[in-house]
Amino acid sequence: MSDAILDVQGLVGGYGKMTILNGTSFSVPAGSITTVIGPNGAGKSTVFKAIFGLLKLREGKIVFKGREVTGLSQRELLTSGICYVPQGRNIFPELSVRDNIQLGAVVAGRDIIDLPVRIEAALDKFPVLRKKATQQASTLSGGEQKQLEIVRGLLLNPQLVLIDEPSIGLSPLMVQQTFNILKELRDRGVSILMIEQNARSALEISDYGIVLELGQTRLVDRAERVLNDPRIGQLFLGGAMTETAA
Amino acid sequence: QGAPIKLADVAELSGGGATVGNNWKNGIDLAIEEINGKGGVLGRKLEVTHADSQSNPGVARAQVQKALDNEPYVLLGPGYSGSVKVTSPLAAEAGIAHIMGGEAAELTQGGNKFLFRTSFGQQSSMPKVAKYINDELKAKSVAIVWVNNDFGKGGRDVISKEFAKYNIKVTADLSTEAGQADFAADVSKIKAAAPDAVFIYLNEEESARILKELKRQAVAAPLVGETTLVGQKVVELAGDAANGARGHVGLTTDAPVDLVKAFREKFVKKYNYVPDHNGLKGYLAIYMVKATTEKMGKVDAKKFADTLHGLTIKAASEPGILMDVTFDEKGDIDRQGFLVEIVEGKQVVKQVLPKLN
Amino acid sequence: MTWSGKHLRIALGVAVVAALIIVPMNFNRYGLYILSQWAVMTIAAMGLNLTLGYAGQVSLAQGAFVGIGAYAAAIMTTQGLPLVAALAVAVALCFAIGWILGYPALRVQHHYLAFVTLAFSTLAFLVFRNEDWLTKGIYGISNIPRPNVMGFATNRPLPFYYFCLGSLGIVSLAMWWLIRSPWGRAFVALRENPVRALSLGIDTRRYTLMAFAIGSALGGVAGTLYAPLTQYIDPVPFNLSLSLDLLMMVIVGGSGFFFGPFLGAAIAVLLPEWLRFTQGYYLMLYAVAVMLLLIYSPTGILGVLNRYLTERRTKAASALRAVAKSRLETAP
Amino acid sequence: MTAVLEVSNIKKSFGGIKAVDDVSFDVQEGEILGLIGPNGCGKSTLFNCILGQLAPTGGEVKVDGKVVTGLRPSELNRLGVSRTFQLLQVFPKLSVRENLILAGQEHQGTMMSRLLGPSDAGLTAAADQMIGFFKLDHLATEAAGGLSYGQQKLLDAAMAFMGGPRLVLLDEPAGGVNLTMLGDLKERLASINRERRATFVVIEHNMEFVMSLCTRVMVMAEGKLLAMGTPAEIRANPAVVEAYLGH
Amino acid sequence: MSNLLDLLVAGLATGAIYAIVAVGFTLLWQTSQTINFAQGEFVMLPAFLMLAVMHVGAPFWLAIILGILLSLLLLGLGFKLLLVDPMLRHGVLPLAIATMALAIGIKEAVKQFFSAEASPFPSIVPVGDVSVLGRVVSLQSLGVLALAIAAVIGLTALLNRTSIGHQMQATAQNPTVARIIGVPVERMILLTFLINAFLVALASLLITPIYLAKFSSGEVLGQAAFIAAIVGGFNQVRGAIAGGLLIGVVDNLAAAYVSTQYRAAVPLILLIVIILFRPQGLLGRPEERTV
Ligand SMILES: Nc1ncnc2c1ncn2[C@@H]1O[C@H](COP(=O)(O)OP(=O)(O)OP(=O)(O)O)[C@@H](O)[C@H]1O
Ligand SMILES: Nc1ncnc2c1ncn2[C@@H]1O[C@H](COP(=O)(O)OP(=O)(O)OP(=O)(O)O)[C@@H](O)[C@H]1O
Ligand SMILES: [Mg+2]
Ligand SMILES: [Mg+2]
Repeated sequence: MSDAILDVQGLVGGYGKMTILNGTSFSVPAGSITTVIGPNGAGKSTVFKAIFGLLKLREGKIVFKGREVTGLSQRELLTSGICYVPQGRNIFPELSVRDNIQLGAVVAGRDIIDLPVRIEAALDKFPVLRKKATQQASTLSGGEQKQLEIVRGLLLNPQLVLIDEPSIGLSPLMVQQTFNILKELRDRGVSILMIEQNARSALEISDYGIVLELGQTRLVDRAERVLNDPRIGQLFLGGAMTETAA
Repeated sequence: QGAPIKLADVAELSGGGATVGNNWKNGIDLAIEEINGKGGVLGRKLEVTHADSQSNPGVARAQVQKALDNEPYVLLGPGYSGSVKVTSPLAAEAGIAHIMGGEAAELTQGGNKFLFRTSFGQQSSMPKVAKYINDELKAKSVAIVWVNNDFGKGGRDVISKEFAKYNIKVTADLSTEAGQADFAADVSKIKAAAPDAVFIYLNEEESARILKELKRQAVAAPLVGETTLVGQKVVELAGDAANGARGHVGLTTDAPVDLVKAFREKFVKKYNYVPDHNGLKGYLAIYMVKATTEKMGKVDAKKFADTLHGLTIKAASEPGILMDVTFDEKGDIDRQGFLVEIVEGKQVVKQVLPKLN
Repeated sequence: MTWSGKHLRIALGVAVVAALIIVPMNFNRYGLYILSQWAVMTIAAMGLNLTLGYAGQVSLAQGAFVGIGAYAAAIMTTQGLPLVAALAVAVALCFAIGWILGYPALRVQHHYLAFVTLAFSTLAFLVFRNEDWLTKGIYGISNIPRPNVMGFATNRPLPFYYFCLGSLGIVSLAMWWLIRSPWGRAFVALRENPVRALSLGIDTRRYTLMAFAIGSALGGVAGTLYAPLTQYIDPVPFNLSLSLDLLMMVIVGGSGFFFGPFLGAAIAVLLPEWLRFTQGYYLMLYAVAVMLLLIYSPTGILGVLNRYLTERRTKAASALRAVAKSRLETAP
Repeated sequence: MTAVLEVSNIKKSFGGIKAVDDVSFDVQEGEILGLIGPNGCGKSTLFNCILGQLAPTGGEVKVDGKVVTGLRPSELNRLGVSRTFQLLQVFPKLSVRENLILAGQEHQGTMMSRLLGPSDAGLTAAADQMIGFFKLDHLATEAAGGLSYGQQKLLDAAMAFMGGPRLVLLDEPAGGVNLTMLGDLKERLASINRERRATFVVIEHNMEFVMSLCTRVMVMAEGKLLAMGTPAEIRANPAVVEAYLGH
Repeated sequence: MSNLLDLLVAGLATGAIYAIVAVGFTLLWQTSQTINFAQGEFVMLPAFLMLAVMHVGAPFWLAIILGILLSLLLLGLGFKLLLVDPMLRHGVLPLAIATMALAIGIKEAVKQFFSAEASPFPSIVPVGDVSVLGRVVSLQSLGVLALAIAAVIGLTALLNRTSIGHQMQATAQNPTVARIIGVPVERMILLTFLINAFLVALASLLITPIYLAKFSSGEVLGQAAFIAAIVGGFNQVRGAIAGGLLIGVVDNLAAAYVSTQYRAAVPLILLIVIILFRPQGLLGRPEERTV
């Protein structure tokens, strides 16, 4: 196991008085894809929000590249190399598709000289978006909006990508495409922390798997071991899905 | 040295009538300061509470009720005729004299024995204006521009009847809004009607604006109005567009009377601006209280109204009243009036309309 | 809600009602007038709270409906007709006009709807002012009689206050029933997510119109009480600023909360009176107070309370989670 | 067998874009029809046109042989047609239980009886049963807006069943739902389908789900109908593999 | 005919005034979803600030500069920090109500600390008339119109063409997401309020010589701006110009050809028709798709 790029230690926090995270701890090895799985409402998205400073923590700390980043602003986190693609619908509905994408590079501002080139490259991977570049973002279909978010999120040169259920709403082809992009990123040394309910395909491309339940880490292991763990399969991966169908 | 004499004032301190109410209030405060400075009335100081009616009759009623619950000597205000109408029955019921600023004709025609004006009602000022338009200007047709509130509408209704008596035709009858800024459409209507004279009955600021617009559209007919058309305030705001405007003035700080001039100086010194006629009304209200009380020789709220009816107060003996004045049985006022014209930014008195008796 | 909590609430309710009945007995005329005004404004604000707070339809016309009710009462009772007849006419009229005013809401929302209702409000004011033959125009209608209720004259301030309070009581009960009924839930659905509501068989069109019509009718009820309260009406009090005041009452009290209008109206009617001792500064202070209140709790006074209650509920939910968690941990 | 839903020549364009381009198909009573296709091919738009949420540019929709084009979504719903949404659509400030009661109440009694009757329209028991099934018990009194993504998705699906519909159009019900829960969901759909002869049309990108649940699958591409057949046929169709499934 | 032209030009002059107040109004909406019911008072106040500075003996030019700075401080920074920040997250209405209270507060403060009287205000545009379409128009009106147009062009360019503008829009449409992608949300909102404060200060400078400095003059302006913004299309800055001019013209024509008594209602009713047929306003964008 290589050095951890992100270290999450004993997070406790939640919404209002409600505690969702009960001492969540794990670490993300540098240059890997790590996938978090768990039942609905386990607190997966909440962990991501906590890492990205969107949730006030009561306890615990977050260490990125050896430096504590707990409580930093989103802007600071972005400049230090973390990017975050949240779950759900996160676009600017009244702006055009292209403007939405360009906003992804706000932090870098004029530092990125090759921004147009990068946008073009991203649009090559998601050709639908190129076709609709001037359309208002709200008119995109659900899956197209998700693609837009992914492109926007990856526009900078992040060292760590937090990506929350990218496959929701994407067609199988696009899921493959997205996972390929993530693999490419990993191969370039970028670390990826991903949440997925589409757990089988996700774990297949992952190096590590984390199982989260009731706000606690239940298991951290190499991805294939998680995938093949019979109890995990029973509890979180729907058992043998195809068999129950008759 | 007895306990202070309590007066209660309810006025339009905020809302649409704020300018009216604040002038009234300042006039009152000035007079009280003067009187108390000289030892008060019958050796007792005057004390006033001001309450805000928010220019809303409902609130005025509540405030008057509150004021009356404290059993004041005399009730002062409000200035809006509508508010006076709601509140005067309360004062009458409590048997308290009620000195107010409203000018609507009907206020004193309901037989209320406790209500008193501080200025001419429209029923006495408008006939003078109509007479002037007929006799001096020999107009056969007029345009009327009025502000659509109880003040403007009241004046317009009275003068329309007067015009009818003289067989003067009203060729344009234009209602405008309080606070209106753009008079282009109104003036172009006046132009189209081509009247022999224009009667303007608006508040000071709107008067200034319409005068500017009349000048811009080069309306040549003589412009006639009331205090609110020819006051110093209008001249200040309208500049040379005010030249040539004429009007009847019952109560004005520009009156060629030394006492009035002195009042104006005192007021400007204290408040830093030239008051309109409402400032005078408030000031006079307090001196009415003083003169009446001194006439009675005691502070007697029950007898106050009776005493003021039919009373004549001479400026010679009570300088604060500024000009000789007589109150009739209805609570209406009789006093000298003026016909003035603005000439090169100055009010010039063309005619003095003497007191009737 | 626990057993004791429920009883506590009932006890509190009874205490407040008793206080509203007993305490004012030795109030002077002014105090009674202000309290009556509070009751009347609460009714009007309750109507707006239904339209805006529950159903989410912005309306800047509630003041106009109060005006329509007031004129109906003034015109009819000065002609010698009883106030109940005026009430019936006012409610019917406001309901019908409110229903019609609801139609634009089917096409436009938010600020556009605000504009349409604002325009209506202006128009109503101009009709009150300009149609002399009906409303006596700017001079207003005076000598409006106060009603006899079941043989009791309400000319004196105290009986009239009880009359207003009783009306408020009846309206509150009806409103409480309405809000708790499936209709109330449908109104909230309209506010929260009209698209989803529509796909669940909720006839958003009919409920929108209903929300407008019922809310406006309550404005009419308030108006029929307002006229005999002041005994004189002219158009000025029913201009746009009354609508804005009512809006302020709803928001400051807590929009979408049953008791919001009671508190909002109390703030709007009573607070300025309490501040009167500061003379010229009272409106300024009132404005500052309203701003501070909203800064402290943007969801209105009841929003604070609600926050507190939600916290208690989440504590209970946390407990449930903890149980689930311990079950999981002891599981084989 | 009778056709519950007949869609003929439905078209919908936005400006110049033909989002749905002349699509026709029938759904038989008791059938579970899958609807798949690449992102942006017009699936959701087709649903919206069928349900009256959007006015189609052309074409006709029949439910139980009766023309319903031009009806409003609420009217359709009361004919027994309900739906779920792709993007989260719940009533965020209402509790989970209230959400469900709301979903069923317009199917109980009349306007008047709903005003005068009990405040829950007699649905608390039914709502709690639904809550139990979707394993949302500990969330019953919580505001729906505070639920996690998957939980809201489940709530949305639960709402579609509260009125006892005959035909349900589900737009990506599985997105974000945990696999174990998804297995349950599938069983539930299958059992409702069996017991009440309710008919489903399901948009979904989860192939395991679609292929194991549906009796027939329809594929759209660029607004047009590309293929229709049994799951096995679709899986083997090269055009579908090319446009949608990938290798 | 010449009468009609007269009215048209007069309407445009008044409309330009409404437009200039409406511009800032739509800007606040577009970039922070703020409905500022105190916008009229915002235009009224700077003139008084300048008068106050002149009162202590400063020359006019210094008063202008100080007045603008004070506006930036009070109506920009102060407004944003004290009122908008705590409420922005809680939807449109609480903030709208708070601005209503603010309007009362400003009015009362001016009345209390300055005067309830109207006072004249010096004009920075030379007093004089020019002839437009054969009718006399004051240079002041032209100045107002010029500023309104300049403001709209400038703001539209800023919002649609620059990164800052996009960030402002992003902030308004979804502040949480904007934050996530690193938009300095606070700074964007502040910038918006500063721009608005600057605009109202300029507007005040140009309008007050026409409207006179008076505590209540914001009432008419604020309402007209609100209406102009809606008619023009709330989500487009350039809509404010169209809306403002239209209101000015329709108002004059209504007064001349329909009824002065119903003057205030005629344009509103006409505009309702526009709204019902074009719910997004004249130049507005249609609202986004909902499902
Ligand atoms: N905004 C919120 N307010 C209150 N509670 C919330 C909020 N968001 C989430 N929760 C609660 O926190 C818990 C964890 O939510 P979270 O979104 O982290 O789940 P998750 O693991 O991401 O689930 P999913 O797989 O469905 O996305 C849930 O039980 C949910 O009810
Ligand atoms: N209001 C609109 N204006 C313009 N184009 C629109 C509008 N609504 C939808 N579209 C376009 O119509 C097409 C179909 O969209 P739709 O949402 O039906 O796709 P979908 O098949 O459901 O895709 P997904 O699988 O991503 O949900 C898309 O290309 C979308 O951009
Ligand atoms: Mg999640
Ligand atoms: Mg879709």
